[in-house]
Amino acid sequence: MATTTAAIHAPVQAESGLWSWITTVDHKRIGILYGTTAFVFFLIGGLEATIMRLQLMRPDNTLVSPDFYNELFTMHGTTMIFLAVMPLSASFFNFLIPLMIGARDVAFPRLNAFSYWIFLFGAIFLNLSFFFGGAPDVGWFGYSNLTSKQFSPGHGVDFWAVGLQILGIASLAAGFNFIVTIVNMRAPGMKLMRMPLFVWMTLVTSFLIILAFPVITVALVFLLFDRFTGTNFYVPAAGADPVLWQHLFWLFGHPEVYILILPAMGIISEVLPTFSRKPLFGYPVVVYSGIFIGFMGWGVWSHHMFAVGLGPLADSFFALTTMLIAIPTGVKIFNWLGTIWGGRIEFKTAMLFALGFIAMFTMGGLSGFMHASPPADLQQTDTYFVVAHIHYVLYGGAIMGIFAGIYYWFPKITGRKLGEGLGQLHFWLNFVALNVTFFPMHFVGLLGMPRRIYTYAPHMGFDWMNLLSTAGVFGIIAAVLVFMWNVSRSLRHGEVAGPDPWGGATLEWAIPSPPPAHNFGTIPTVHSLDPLWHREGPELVKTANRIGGPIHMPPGSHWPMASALGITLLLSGMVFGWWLGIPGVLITLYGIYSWAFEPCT
Amino acid sequence: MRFRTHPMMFRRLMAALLVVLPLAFVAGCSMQDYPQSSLHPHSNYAQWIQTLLEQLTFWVVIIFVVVQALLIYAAIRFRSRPGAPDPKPIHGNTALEIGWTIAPALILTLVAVPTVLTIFKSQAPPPEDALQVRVVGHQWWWEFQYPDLGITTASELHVPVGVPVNISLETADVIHSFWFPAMGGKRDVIPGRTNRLWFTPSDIGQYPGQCAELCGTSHANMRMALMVQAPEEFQAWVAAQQLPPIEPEAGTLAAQGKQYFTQGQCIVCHMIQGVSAGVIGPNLTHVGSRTTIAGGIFPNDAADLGKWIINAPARKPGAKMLSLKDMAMSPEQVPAIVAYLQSLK
Amino acid sequence: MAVATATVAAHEAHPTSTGLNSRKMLFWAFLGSECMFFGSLIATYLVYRGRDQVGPHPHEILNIPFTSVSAFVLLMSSLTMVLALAAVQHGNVRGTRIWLAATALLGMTFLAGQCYEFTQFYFEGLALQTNLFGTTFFVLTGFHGTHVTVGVIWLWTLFVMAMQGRLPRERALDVEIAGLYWHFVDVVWIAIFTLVYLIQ
Amino acid sequence: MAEPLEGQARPRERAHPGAKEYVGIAVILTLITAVEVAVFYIPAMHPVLVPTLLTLSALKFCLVAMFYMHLKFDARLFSWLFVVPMIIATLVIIALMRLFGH
Ligand code: HEA
Ligand code: HEA
Ligand code: HEC
Ligand code: CUA
Ligand SMILES: [Cu+2]
Repeated sequence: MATTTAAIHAPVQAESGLWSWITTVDHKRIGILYGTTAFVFFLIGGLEATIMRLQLMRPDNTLVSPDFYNELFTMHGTTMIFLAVMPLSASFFNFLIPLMIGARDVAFPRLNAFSYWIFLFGAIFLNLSFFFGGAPDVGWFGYSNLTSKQFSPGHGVDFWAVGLQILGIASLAAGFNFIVTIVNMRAPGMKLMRMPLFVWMTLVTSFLIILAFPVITVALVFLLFDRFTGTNFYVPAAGADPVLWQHLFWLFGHPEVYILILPAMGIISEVLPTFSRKPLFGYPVVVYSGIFIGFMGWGVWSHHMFAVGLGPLADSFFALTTMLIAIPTGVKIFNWLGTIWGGRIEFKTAMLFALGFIAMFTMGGLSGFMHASPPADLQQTDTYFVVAHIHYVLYGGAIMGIFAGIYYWFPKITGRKLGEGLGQLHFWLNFVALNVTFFPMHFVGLLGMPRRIYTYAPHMGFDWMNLLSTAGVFGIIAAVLVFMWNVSRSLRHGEVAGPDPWGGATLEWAIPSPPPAHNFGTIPTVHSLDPLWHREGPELVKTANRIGGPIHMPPGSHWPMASALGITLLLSGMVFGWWLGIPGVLITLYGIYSWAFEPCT
Repeated sequence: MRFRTHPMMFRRLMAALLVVLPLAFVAGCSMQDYPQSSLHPHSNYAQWIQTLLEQLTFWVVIIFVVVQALLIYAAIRFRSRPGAPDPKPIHGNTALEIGWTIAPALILTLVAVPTVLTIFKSQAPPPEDALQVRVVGHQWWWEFQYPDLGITTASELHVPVGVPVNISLETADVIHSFWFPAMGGKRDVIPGRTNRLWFTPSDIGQYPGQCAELCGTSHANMRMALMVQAPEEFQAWVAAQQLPPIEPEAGTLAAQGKQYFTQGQCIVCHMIQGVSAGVIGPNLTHVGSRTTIAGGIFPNDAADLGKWIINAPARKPGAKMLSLKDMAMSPEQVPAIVAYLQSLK
Repeated sequence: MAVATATVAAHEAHPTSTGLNSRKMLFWAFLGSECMFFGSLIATYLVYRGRDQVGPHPHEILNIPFTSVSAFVLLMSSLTMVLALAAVQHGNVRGTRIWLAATALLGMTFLAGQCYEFTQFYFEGLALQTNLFGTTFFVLTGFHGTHVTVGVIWLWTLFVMAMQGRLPRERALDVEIAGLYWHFVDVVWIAIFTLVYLIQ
Repeated sequence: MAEPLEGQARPRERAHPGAKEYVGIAVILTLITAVEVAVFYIPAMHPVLVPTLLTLSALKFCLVAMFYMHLKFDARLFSWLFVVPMIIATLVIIALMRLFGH
């Protein structure tokens, strides 16, 4: 391998054109790819939700067939979790982590590109099921033995299991990459306890990813073996216990919900200080509670299984561990309140979403706390009360946090601000509509409406509350449309932002918007948690923008994309036919070897 | 387009959420309007849960109000005003941190203790004198057996008031979940396992219930009813169920129906004591005594029974009963079969 | 994940915040992740132990002497692996080649043993579908075998590089990381051998 | 590509042991394996079979991880990256076995 590297002299000119996007290894571009793709899937997941709500608008409705309804909520849950919220978070990781820690890129840029492509292919594969004999219809946690060949003879479950495996590869690759990036690529002086909170939450999330995904991988491998080779992992007749699936799934599933929320918590921990003009209150405590939540998340999984009948001892154990998580989460909430307390709060859209997050997430967290008490949960589980809980934490929490992040960092990404007026409209529409949609679900659940039913009888008293929920969705749609309009308008006509439109404290605000390909002209040295708010600030900005010497950036590569394609073909052969495996294997091997031996500096 | 955000909007909204909605809700809330409500306990078990839920709700509402109040207060009080000085960069406060760790921990204890007590109380072994019921979940209907009484029925569970009922739960296919909200929490029905649940109904009445775990196409149509009866009434019901099926008088439409029934394929799946021995579908020995059929989704009248027999899967998606056409029977036979089934009181 | 490790990151040449090599760090994180992977497989095996409805049962079929030998072979391949690493670190080209080949060959011996074991079991009436023991046993040990296979391919790749003179002392890390993988696979077998074979 | 020399790249790592130590460890590992198999065949040991085997194999595990994988000599961070998941995995295995009544 050549020892002389062609030193590219900065500023590096960004290339353009489709091929440059396919071969890009620039974390910022990959972040944008992640974000736009995930947003499309958010719309698809929302469309599925809208159809469900229309079906539930009134009793005995016949808009969709029961089987299609089952496909809708399965794909809605799977899409929102794996194809919308996780990749939206990944988009923030990608765009921001190197900027926030003062790096030129992530530790493994091509692995990063690989993550994106395999996510994209996996997502497309999963959704192809709609056109090839029916989407999965067993719920997003696909309890066995309903998923067995006997009870789900079609290909839906195969699409689901293989699709999740492919997506798992993407998440794992990203998880490893961000762990190493954060631990190893920090600018000089950026000690762990000087990392922005978002970086910390990314680190915790990445650890959760690399430890939780192997478990579901194994659970899905069992399922695929059962379905394709006739093994007995979940076959009761052979003495197996289908509850094993539940344990393995929730062993993954509960850490997964923290994978969904911690990034959003990280985002608002950046937004709140900026718009309160005050540093984050109790930074170390917020960091530790985040770590503690991540760790505790491993000891609570059976709270999803209280109805299984695990016995009073196990129920009590998991109830107590679950309740315990309320403490570190509460600590975060109170520290956020401490942050705005005594501040000078500017109600920019990003800040509204961050405040809305606190309000709505608390709501969702408290209904979660009610679930944590097994006797109470036995009335609530598998009813709309759970649906209310998950949407307050996921929509009111994760999605609102992500919107806060979009408004906050849009100027950094595009160089222009999002329109503030439309933003405020977006927020209020969204805030009201989400409560109209999801608040009644608490009651309709307590009043006895189970989840995952495509219809209900007229005399049950569920009618008007369901109608209200359905009406609320149109508010959400309106809000999302306002947002989309805002984005498309602001991309062209938005106010030019400059490097630091909000007076942020962290490194990404030291450099131009959008940042140059190499991010920092010279990697600055950091002396504090919020460097731009300190006396070092102006000096640091100067350093960050001064080109100190030759900069070399890794060249683009199409091998990550090729490898991702190969792996997807290989695995999708399980559904489409073994012959697909042949090009799959060939492309994969060729891609990986070419990638491994490709000179990259 | 510019929108001025007034903090008042926020406050009013929260006030509306907090007070108006729940109040409106409680006002209009009664068992009649919400027959499947989990907030109207009619058994000891449901009552224990209700008590616990009230404590939980109490604390949760307090925490909710405190957090939202602090949030709204801070948002208003500390909004940026022209000329306001730069805020002091406070980095934290140890006393506060300890305080807001301990306060939730205390509340947590106050909730955890009754939680654990209720877990053990409600999962204790049932009283000796309990009525034994064996429940079997099927895609998509419930089978009820009284092993000590020799009764098998479907979709409607009869129990006497004030007597503990000990239910053992099994499934013939996939996981279901057994749930009568008025009687208490649900319990999953899992292949290869026998689950248990017991409660003592405290009030006479009819309570709807429903399968609560996704179990395939007609999960939504897997309903059932609990008939809590006065002891005499229950005894009468038992006595009637224990009788052999009524033999239709020769020459009647019902007798004709019986002939169709036994000559057709119905007997492959359905049991009528002394007549047929199928076990795939519900036991029809006393089907005429039920108020509903097919997982409680249709009234048990001649019209619905007829439509059901003609094409069950068309009436209930996925139903694992053949349509008349697939059984090579003709619609002309239906009125007779219906008459026969209705005669099986 | 071999992909990741074979990748030479653009920034590797730069000093890192911890002074630790990024690839090696990624690899340790990967092994952490693998712990959860094999942990789930082993948990399943243990949870299902003794629940079979039909035979054959473990004690009727497991061949302890045979597997002791193959476990020993794998253990020794760990020794040859570190010797290969020591060789490459000292710039000992011949040693590198010899020990890499030895490790790969020992690995292949282990795999051959596993193939033999599997076919033997099959003829004695234990297939993947026979009972829970067959199901969990074959999938657990099969996944371990797959890992060994990947390791063998990796080792031969390094061997070819060594033969071509493309594995100088400066690339000792490539061997070290392959070694980490190899030892991990060995360590997993230590656990499997004890939990599956010896503690029946 | 110029990889920094070993020593420079890893300021916090002590030098790895050499071939002699490696062979020494291998001898110990062999002995432990022999003892394990022996224990398995000695009927008198059966009451303590499980704890003995678990201890011995844990010992082997540690020896390989510490010496062959150099955890004893490399940076602490690597040990954490490996040991914490190990612990979680072990706890999960134990918890699942308890939950399934073993
Ligand atoms: C973003 C995702 C997310 C988050 C963060 C949470 C957070 C929590 N969840 Fe939730 N949960 C889900 C997503 C999430 N959940 C999903 C998707 C499901 C359903 C899956 C399915 O079935 O499809 C689910 C289901 C679920 C169940 C199972 C319900 C059932 O099916 O029967 C339970 C039971 O215990 C539970 C509990 C909790 C608890 C205790 C928390 C805690 O972490 C919350 C902690 C927060 C607070 C409590 C509020 C703030 C705290 C204070 C202000 C301090 C003071 C408070 C107290 C002392 C109480 N959740
Ligand atoms: C992050 C996760 C997430 C998010 C954001 C949402 C968002 C929404 N969810 Fe989702 N939901 C889940 C995760 C999520 N959900 C999960 C995990 C389940 C359980 C699944 C299961 O049981 O297996 C579930 C289940 C679930 C149910 C229960 C189904 C059932 O049990 O029968 C319902 C019912 O109302 C529902 C509704 C909604 C609605 C109305 C939204 C809305 O907020 C959606 C808002 C978005 C839009 C409406 C899109 C906006 C724009 C347009 C549509 C414009 C169109 C334009 C173009 C296409 C160009 N969800
Ligand atoms: C292939 C099996 C099968 C055959 C043949 C069959 N049934 Fe059924 N039957 C079922 C099943 C299964 C159900 C329960 C369906 C459900 O509720 O989902 C059922 C339900 C019923 C019910 C409702 C019972 C209740 O209490 O809910 C009636 C009445 C009935 N069948 C009558 C008949 C008659 C009459 C025939 C013959 C003409 C017949 N069945 C043939 C399987 C069968
Ligand atoms: Cu049975 Cu749902
Ligand atoms: Cu959970």
